[in-house]
Amino acid sequence: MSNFSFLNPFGVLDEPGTYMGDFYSHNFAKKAAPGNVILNLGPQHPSTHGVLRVLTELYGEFVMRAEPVLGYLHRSHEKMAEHKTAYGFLPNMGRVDYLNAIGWNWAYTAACEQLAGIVVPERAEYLRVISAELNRISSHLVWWGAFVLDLGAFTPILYAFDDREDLCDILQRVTGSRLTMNYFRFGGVGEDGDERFFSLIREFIPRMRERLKMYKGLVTDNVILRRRLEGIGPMDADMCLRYGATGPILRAAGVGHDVRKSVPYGIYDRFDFEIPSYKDCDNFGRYWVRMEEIEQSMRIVEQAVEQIPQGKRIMDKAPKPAWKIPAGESVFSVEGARGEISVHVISDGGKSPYRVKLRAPGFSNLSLFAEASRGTILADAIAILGSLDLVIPEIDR
Amino acid sequence: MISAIWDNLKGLYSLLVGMCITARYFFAPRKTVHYPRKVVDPEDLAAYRGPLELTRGKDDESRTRCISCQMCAKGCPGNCITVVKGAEGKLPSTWLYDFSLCCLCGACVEVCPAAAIDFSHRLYLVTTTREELVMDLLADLKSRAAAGPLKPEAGAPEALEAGGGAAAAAALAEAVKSSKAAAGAAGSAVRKEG
Amino acid sequence: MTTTDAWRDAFKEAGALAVTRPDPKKSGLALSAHMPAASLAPAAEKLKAEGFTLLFITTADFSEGFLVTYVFDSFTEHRRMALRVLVKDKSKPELPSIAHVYQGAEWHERESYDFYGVVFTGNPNLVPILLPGDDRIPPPHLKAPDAIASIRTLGFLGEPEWAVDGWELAPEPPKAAAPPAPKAEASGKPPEAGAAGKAAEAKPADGGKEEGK
Amino acid sequence: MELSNISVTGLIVLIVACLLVIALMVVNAIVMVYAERKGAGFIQRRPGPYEVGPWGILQPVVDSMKLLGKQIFVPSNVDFFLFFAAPVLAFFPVLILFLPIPFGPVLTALKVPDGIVLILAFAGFGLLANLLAGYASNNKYGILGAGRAVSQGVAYEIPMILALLAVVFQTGSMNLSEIAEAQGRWPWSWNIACQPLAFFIYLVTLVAETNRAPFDLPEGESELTAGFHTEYSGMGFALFFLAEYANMLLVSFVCATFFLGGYKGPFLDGFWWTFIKAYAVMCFIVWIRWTFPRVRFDQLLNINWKWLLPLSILNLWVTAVVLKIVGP
Repeated sequence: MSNFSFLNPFGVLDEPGTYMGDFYSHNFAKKAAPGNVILNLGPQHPSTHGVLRVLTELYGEFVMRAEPVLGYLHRSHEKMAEHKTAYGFLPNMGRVDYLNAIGWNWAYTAACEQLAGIVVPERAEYLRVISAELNRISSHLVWWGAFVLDLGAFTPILYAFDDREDLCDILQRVTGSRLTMNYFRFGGVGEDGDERFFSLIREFIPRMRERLKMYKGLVTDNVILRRRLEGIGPMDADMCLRYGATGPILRAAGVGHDVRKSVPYGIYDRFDFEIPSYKDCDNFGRYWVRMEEIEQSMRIVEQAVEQIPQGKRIMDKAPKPAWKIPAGESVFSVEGARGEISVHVISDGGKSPYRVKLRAPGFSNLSLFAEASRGTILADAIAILGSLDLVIPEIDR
Repeated sequence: MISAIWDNLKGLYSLLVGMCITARYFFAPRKTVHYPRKVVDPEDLAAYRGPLELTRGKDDESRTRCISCQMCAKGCPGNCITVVKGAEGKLPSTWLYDFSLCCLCGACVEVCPAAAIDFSHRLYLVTTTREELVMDLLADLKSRAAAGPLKPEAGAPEALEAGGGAAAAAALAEAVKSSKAAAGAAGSAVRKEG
Repeated sequence: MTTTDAWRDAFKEAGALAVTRPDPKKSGLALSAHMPAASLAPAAEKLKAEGFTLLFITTADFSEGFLVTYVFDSFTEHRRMALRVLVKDKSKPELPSIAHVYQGAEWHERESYDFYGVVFTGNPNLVPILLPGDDRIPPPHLKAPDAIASIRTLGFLGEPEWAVDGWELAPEPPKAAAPPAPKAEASGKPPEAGAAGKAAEAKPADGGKEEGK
Repeated sequence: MELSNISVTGLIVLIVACLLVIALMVVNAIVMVYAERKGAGFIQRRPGPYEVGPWGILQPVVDSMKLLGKQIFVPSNVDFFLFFAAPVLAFFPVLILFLPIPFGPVLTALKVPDGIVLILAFAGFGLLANLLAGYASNNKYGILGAGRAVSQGVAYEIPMILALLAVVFQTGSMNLSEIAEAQGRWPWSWNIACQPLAFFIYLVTLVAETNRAPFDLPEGESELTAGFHTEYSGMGFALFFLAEYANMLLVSFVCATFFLGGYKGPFLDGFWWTFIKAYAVMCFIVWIRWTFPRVRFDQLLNINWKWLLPLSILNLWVTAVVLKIVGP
């Protein structure tokens, strides 16, 4: 009994080496080889972007086995959908993935509109494309800052948030909020963009292009970063296929799949933009693909701001808050910042939808981390985790 | 071997480029807005969604346009609004709004047939207890109407805080209880009570 | 397998019970095949060979049983197809796992195990994923007894293009095909009885705890 | 002040020198904490500490008081003696290292004939302290951090010694005062002019020796939460913090003395030149920290064993050959 008894309540910690841990560590430790250290990159670890817990079995510095443990941020949006009206569930969409709220707004409203056969007026379609692409840029900026912070550089995240503030000001003018945006309505959008909204965008894009050159000089061409990223965490097309990983991870594996191009929803077929894909599928590929996507999104926003017609922001006689989704089933998927966001709605025509399934890209992207990080060094495992662009609320839903 | 040395030299050059960039930003002006000393300029606040407020009446500034049709109370996902129909005409007797449950989605603003509700631009609302977040918007409308005609919002703290303090909060608490019993709103209110 | 018809015949050989072709405009699905539990894995292998990936697995609680839907999509030529399996026995739901074909399916199956209690035999690590592992709570996503609807009355599966005779999920006869006014007013208000559902035995329903989840 | 015939007055001077050096270390820590946070702020376009005192001057003072007030939390199953010995061992040995440094022509605490050997010998203590801290705090991150600290410290010690040796070859004596004396007034007559490669090698090793970014793997925040000092709070953490800045100050002074001409300056000699040069090197280290990402651990060792070591041996060899042919 150590003499500092107040430090050892209930005598639980007497014999050194008793393995504490909870259900998941014991379940994980059953299959651990003797002599390996079970390390909890715990829910409150600085580099897990929120409340993600990864159980790793370390042999020295090498990660032999890793298993993410989820559920610390599970708010059960799908159960809430069954008790709210279709209209009342819209604010939830902004909170499933607060970095790319517009992508989720689009998936849910479009799933219900597709079921009801609602046609969205022209100007609303343009406003949807503009807000979605601006939201994608701001999501990639946050990812870029946090990813480089994981690799040890403290300054770039401040520069990224510097630019993201302008984006938040622009989007706040139409959506009313900076993070958990609730902008889409059934049949259109909630607010029309006034003149200052478009002038802010026209000012933002050239300034952002200048900043991208600076990012390239400061980080992309930096030799330390290149050595930390190239050739690490290979995820080829077959692995993406087996795990259902989509978005920048799939495009970095050489498959140029993008929902905006393969299934042009909304009016994406009117804009010309390329889908960047990288040949060798390592961390640097995912980094490069996302930086190119910022460039492509800016091209889309430029064309959309030029071509936007005058007109109504929402269809006339648009559904009211008490609107009921017609009976039936519908699946709609949208290209979010992290991958393919799909919403599967089954409705019985009642006040609330019967069952809503939210398919989060992060959920499938994270599932391949166990295989991708086997045998890597701890620092590389953290780099791979960062390159997957994880947002934990979206994974736990 | 030569290529390895050449790569390292190019690497060192990229390090120097990185350092010049940070040096340039070292001398660049700062971007932080010091909250107590500088205030966000009202031009950007036009689209800011603060807590709800009742819009002023056309003819009589302190009369609300609300016709207590309960559309907002039914449409609100967070069940924040409790409206009780008053005696004379369609005017509501009590109009309570629980800002602690509100998610600022704007469903009430859009669905109101009489355009009686709108978002205030109060950026600097601070309360210490949850009860203070339950606001009686009728009283708020009267205090604002009394404070004078609509002037461009400077984003400065609104009259409500000035009149805040424990007394007003206690008054509000009774109003909540009495109106809740009277309204007997649909089950959603019961859930809020539980 | 370039056309949807080719896939329909492929699923027919793989032992499908019925193949329906919902209206892609409204449902976003090109093809929906109803499979018996046993022929799930061979169909999955056939899909994987053709370069299809598993987007997600979703389960829904109906009066006939749990309808488990596997949605597949291909990255090269876009064709979103759904495999559906009906688990009739709600007290002990059981399905073979396809985690050996699609490793990504392991997590989706564990999620259905969390929310509906469907046990996927063969899943390498069948422990709850989103809900706490140690104190198992009754599956929270089961519908309240008075809110359950039936697949046949909803009729959202659409007319089967080809079906084994006696397939029980065919929509009701035409006169009732148009979904009648929803029979019991689907209780919009949160069910007092809590979502313990039939699966768990008649336990005093703790409505409040479910709601606070 | 010769070491051999130390007299009573010599002893008093030595004690006064020690007190001055302790004061210097504490004041320097406060100044450097403020300079680093302001520098980091300005690089990241934010003002840095601002609220406490005019322009945030009192921020470091308030910080140290906060750290003093914090509860010292001791995790379970910890080896108490080692746990509390580690911070003390990290901070106090650095005091001895400041004695041989020639701040000014007369302002030298102890003219130790082989000053550089004394400095390099005691530099190992900081390394030992990191190992003890990580090992004694019964924390998996601590053990990983300690392992990294030892291999990094040992690895980067050798190129540092060889780089300084090249300068010692050139000036012929190991006494820091004579090395400073041997350099001229103008920058082209300093050792940096005739030993640029040694200066570059020494610069890299001094960043690695004091565990500063981009080589701060022992306390790599994003991987090991805080490396070897994860379990320290309050005074323990404050001592590690002070030790880091004391080590930085020390290696900057050694760099100023060896390569930048000690107290010799273009106009009039004096101790202020040493301080100016030392703080210039310190600002450079701070500047590096806020620009580069962290190096991976095996790359860190590769840089040392495959590049710095051969280069320093080559540099030593070339210096020896040149001195043989040309003479001192």
